[in-house]
Amino acid sequence: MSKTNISKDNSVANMFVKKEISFGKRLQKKLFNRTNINGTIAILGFFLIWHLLVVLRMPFMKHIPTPVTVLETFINLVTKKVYWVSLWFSTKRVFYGFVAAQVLGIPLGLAMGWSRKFKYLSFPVFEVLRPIPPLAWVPVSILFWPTNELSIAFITFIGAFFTIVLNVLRGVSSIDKELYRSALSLGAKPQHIFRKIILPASIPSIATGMMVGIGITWNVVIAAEMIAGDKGIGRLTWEGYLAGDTPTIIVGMISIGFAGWLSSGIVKIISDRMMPWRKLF
Amino acid sequence: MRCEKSGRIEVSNLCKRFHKAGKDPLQVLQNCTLTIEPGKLNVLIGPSGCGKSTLANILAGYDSPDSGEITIDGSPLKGPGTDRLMVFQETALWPWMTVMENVIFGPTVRGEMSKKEAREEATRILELVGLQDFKDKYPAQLSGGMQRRAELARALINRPKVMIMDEPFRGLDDLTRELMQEYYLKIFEKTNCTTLFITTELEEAIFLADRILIMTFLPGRIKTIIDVDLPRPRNYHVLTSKKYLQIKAEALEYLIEEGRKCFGEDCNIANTMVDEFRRQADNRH
Amino acid sequence: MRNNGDEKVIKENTNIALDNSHITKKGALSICNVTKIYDPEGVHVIALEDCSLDIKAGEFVAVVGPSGCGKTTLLNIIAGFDSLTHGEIYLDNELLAAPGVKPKPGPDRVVVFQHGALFPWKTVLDNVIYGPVIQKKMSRDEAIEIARDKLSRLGLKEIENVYPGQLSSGMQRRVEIVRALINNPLVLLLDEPFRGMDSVTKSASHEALLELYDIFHKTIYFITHDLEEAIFLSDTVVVMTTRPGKIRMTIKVDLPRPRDYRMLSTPRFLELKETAKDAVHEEALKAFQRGERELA
Amino acid sequence: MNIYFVLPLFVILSFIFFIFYRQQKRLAHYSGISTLSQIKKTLTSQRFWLVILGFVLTIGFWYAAVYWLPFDAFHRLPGPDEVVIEWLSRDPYYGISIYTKEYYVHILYSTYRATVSFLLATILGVPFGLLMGWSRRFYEYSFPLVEMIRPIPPLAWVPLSILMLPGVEPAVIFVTFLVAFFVTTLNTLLGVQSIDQAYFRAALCLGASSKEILYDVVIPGSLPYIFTGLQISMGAAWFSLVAGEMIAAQYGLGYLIWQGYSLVKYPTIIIGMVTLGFIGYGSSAVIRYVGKRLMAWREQELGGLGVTYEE
Repeated sequence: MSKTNISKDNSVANMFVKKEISFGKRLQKKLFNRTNINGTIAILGFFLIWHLLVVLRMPFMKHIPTPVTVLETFINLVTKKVYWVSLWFSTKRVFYGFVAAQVLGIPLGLAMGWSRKFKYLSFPVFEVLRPIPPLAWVPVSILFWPTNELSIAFITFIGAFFTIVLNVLRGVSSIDKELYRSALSLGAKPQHIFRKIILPASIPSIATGMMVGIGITWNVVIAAEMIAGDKGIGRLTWEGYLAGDTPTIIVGMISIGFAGWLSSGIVKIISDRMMPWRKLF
Repeated sequence: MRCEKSGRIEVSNLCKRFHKAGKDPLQVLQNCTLTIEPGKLNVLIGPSGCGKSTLANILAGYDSPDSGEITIDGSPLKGPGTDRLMVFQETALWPWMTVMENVIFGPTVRGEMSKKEAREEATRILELVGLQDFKDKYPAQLSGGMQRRAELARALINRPKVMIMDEPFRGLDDLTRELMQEYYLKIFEKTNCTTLFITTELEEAIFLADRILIMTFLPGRIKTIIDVDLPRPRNYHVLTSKKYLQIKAEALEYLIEEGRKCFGEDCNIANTMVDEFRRQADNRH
Repeated sequence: MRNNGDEKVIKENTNIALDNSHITKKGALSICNVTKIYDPEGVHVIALEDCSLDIKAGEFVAVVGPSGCGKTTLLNIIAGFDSLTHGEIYLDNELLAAPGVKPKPGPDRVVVFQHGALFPWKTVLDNVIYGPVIQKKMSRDEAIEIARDKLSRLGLKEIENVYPGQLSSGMQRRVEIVRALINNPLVLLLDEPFRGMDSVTKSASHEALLELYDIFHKTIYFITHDLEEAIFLSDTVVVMTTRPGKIRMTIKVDLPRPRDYRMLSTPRFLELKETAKDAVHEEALKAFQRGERELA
Repeated sequence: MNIYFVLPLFVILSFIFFIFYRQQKRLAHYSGISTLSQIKKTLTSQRFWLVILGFVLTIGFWYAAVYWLPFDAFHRLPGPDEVVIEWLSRDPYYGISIYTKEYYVHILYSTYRATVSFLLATILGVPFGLLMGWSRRFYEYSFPLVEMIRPIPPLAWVPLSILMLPGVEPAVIFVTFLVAFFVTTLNTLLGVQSIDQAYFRAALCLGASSKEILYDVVIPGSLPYIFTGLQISMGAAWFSLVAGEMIAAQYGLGYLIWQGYSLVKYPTIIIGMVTLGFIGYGSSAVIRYVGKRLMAWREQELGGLGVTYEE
């Protein structure tokens, strides 16, 4: 049989062999690992191909400017006030619509999840209205609301509202029964169960609803501005199209993308702050 | 920290049927009669899916039986209450509350204790279960064994008459499970709280129990009761004692008989397998 | 092989007997001073340190140890999912694994996984015939015929075109073992297959595994946390220390075969259990205090 | 109340009753009672009447707001009765009803565009997602690119795509395709990543080569996520199709709605919106049905599959 080697040294310290490596080395390892390098190569490659396609006058590309011109337009556009004003208008609209959707949507979702009767009453109607694309509401919203600002904010509201209600409802109904059963047998009254169990348990689903909602609102605000707006980054892009000034269109697109990415980041930070117990996972 | 010596639960011919979507209704419990001795560790064992958890849910008040009466210390049972608290199979700690907040939830929500009093009481209970330096951790940061002990502390602080434990050590690996069993025994021998402990592991049942109730397969009812008079306080050396082996052999006979029924078609598989191989083995030599 | 009636059955047996006898010669595994270090420059976690073990052909070896003691790492190295840092592993005196040499996973070393790995989207029959058909050893019909025969032998005939999702865990494990054995592997690697099962299903699965072992007599490397299960099933029990995993103790189990559950209460069995109990218990305590997590 | 008005109403009501009856029959089968008694049980159940009450309240509020309540904002909107009459009338005042050819032309255009862009997104998106999930190197090159382009709202592409692509039709289809493509790709990628590693190792053990693993493990394993992705991508396709049509197209429901506004044909707006709602719901129901058919091994409900990308 094999030689039995009883381990001689039993000291627990030696068992736990794990070298501490310097912070710099770990950071360096994290930054320059293979994925990041290939990623940057791909992005640089993309811009290079774009440049070549335009320079060589490929089909489809006759109106498209080279990345260099786009950069130039961006630099001088950034200095102009109109750029920041329109960006500010779009953000304002997104902010109002999004916050209104959360303020109305979260309680409605919680109410639907909490009381079965209210769910039977309101969920079917909600399900009928949900498939209607938010932008189909533009004409009705223009008719309904007095000012243009309000009607566009309403469209962004519709965009985020259906998502947050659905996510909260799904979150509340998927809390496993043991969590509120154990509260029940500890003598918790309904209002305790709602405040201390249902609400905190549905925070993760609220976070998901907000993340998805913010993405949709930016999408919707751009289109609404193009169709019916007067100020805003979407309008700026559309006027760039009307004037045939393509670099402005691309600058508009990139700044919308950047604004969308930034607001998702902000929403992510807020939702992580709401769930301290999740972060340490 | 001793629970009152009460907590005698009498259950007489309990029946329960489940209607599952897509399948025909299932008779889970059929005139199941048992008494839970106060101050004792009653262990309920039976093959998986024989209605043990259903019985536990009914005793804890989360589910109502189709027929049959249940009384606790004489008075009929109605709805969940702090006199019967349950520790679940998957941990039911609220993930968004720290261990301390979980434990003080019961007394503070019922208004019996102020926050300060509850904290003191909770610290003492957490010392009993060995989690004193994990007070402000979230459940997700604890290992399986620690989560079970935290849940136990959350129940014990309310001084329940009866503790119902539904296979609490099931998810743990065997070695942590053995250590948790010893740990739980120490806590039981200190609090001496009437307990109904549900398990599928025979060794665990004998090691912990004062009384073992063996349940039949579907429809579930109590088949036999075996009294375990191993000395207290127990440690794992008792696992190789003569008395232990006797009880194990006796219980194994009942369990294997129920197990065969539980398998249904599996059972005749086991039989056909055995004679099939014997035939093969003979003609090979 | 095409004829039917009794004659086929007898021919079938001799065929099984035939390839069985010439198989038992193979499947000897020798593990020499194997060491495994995860992410050497980085966190440098030593999973296995200088493990040596000789498994004879057709021997049933059970490896017991606390979580994170490297028993699964060793299995992954043998099966070819992982590489080793020092030492060598020989399969029938051919080099299987060494620092530079990483073995390719193959049908000669089949693994049965802890939570089962039957393809949920294939029926039981498709799962079982997947191995031979993919390796192009048999045509689909031949494989179906053999699979049906093996499944019917184990009484699993009527669940042939059932999806694994609908089977109990005991049944799933048995189908998975049949799926492994149909490839006539040299070594069968079992990673805690009966963990989490209630004691009744577990004892039935033990019976099934022992009966299969008595017939096919493959070399088996069996991982478990449960010392009693290890002694009851195996010829040799290897106890491993907590991380970094070393072989702490090896026990020969000389209980007669074929074994049945009544042996659990014989004095010889208790004696064997007593010798290993303290070692396993001590290692478990050390791992438990450190909150050891499964590594591999 | 001539025959032309009553007949379609009757057809719609009988269709609703048919679905209700089929659902009751299935429910009855489960609880082992006769269909008739099951229907009686449902009709007397509080839940049924609450649902009816929900719809009655909504339409009632709409009607009251437009005709009686003092909010002048509502007065500009058409009432429910006006819309229904317009929708079912033989020669509709504003030119659009179920009897006019133009109504179906718009529906056909929209459905054609949605289906083309959805199919394109599926044919390109699914393999792209599988490849990203399957080969590490491809993932490293393509994922950063996708993440760079994805935040740009698809509707911002409308002006650029009109310039780049000849004519309006390809522009609208391109924008719709873009939305659906990103959703499908990312959900397929999620599907591949969700497959338990044990299945890959089991296949390796049984001697499968990497190509066989792609067919036998990767595709079937990620199918549930792919179908969730397809459902969402269909919703997203309709979402951006409407905007594209409003901005650039001459035909289609989006154009119909916008034209309804600019030519002050208000009931047509509502008709267009409701039609969009029904077709949108119908198309995702079709995908759900195909999904269930294809994946016989999954009894559980398709929905609720953890994190999904919803655009």
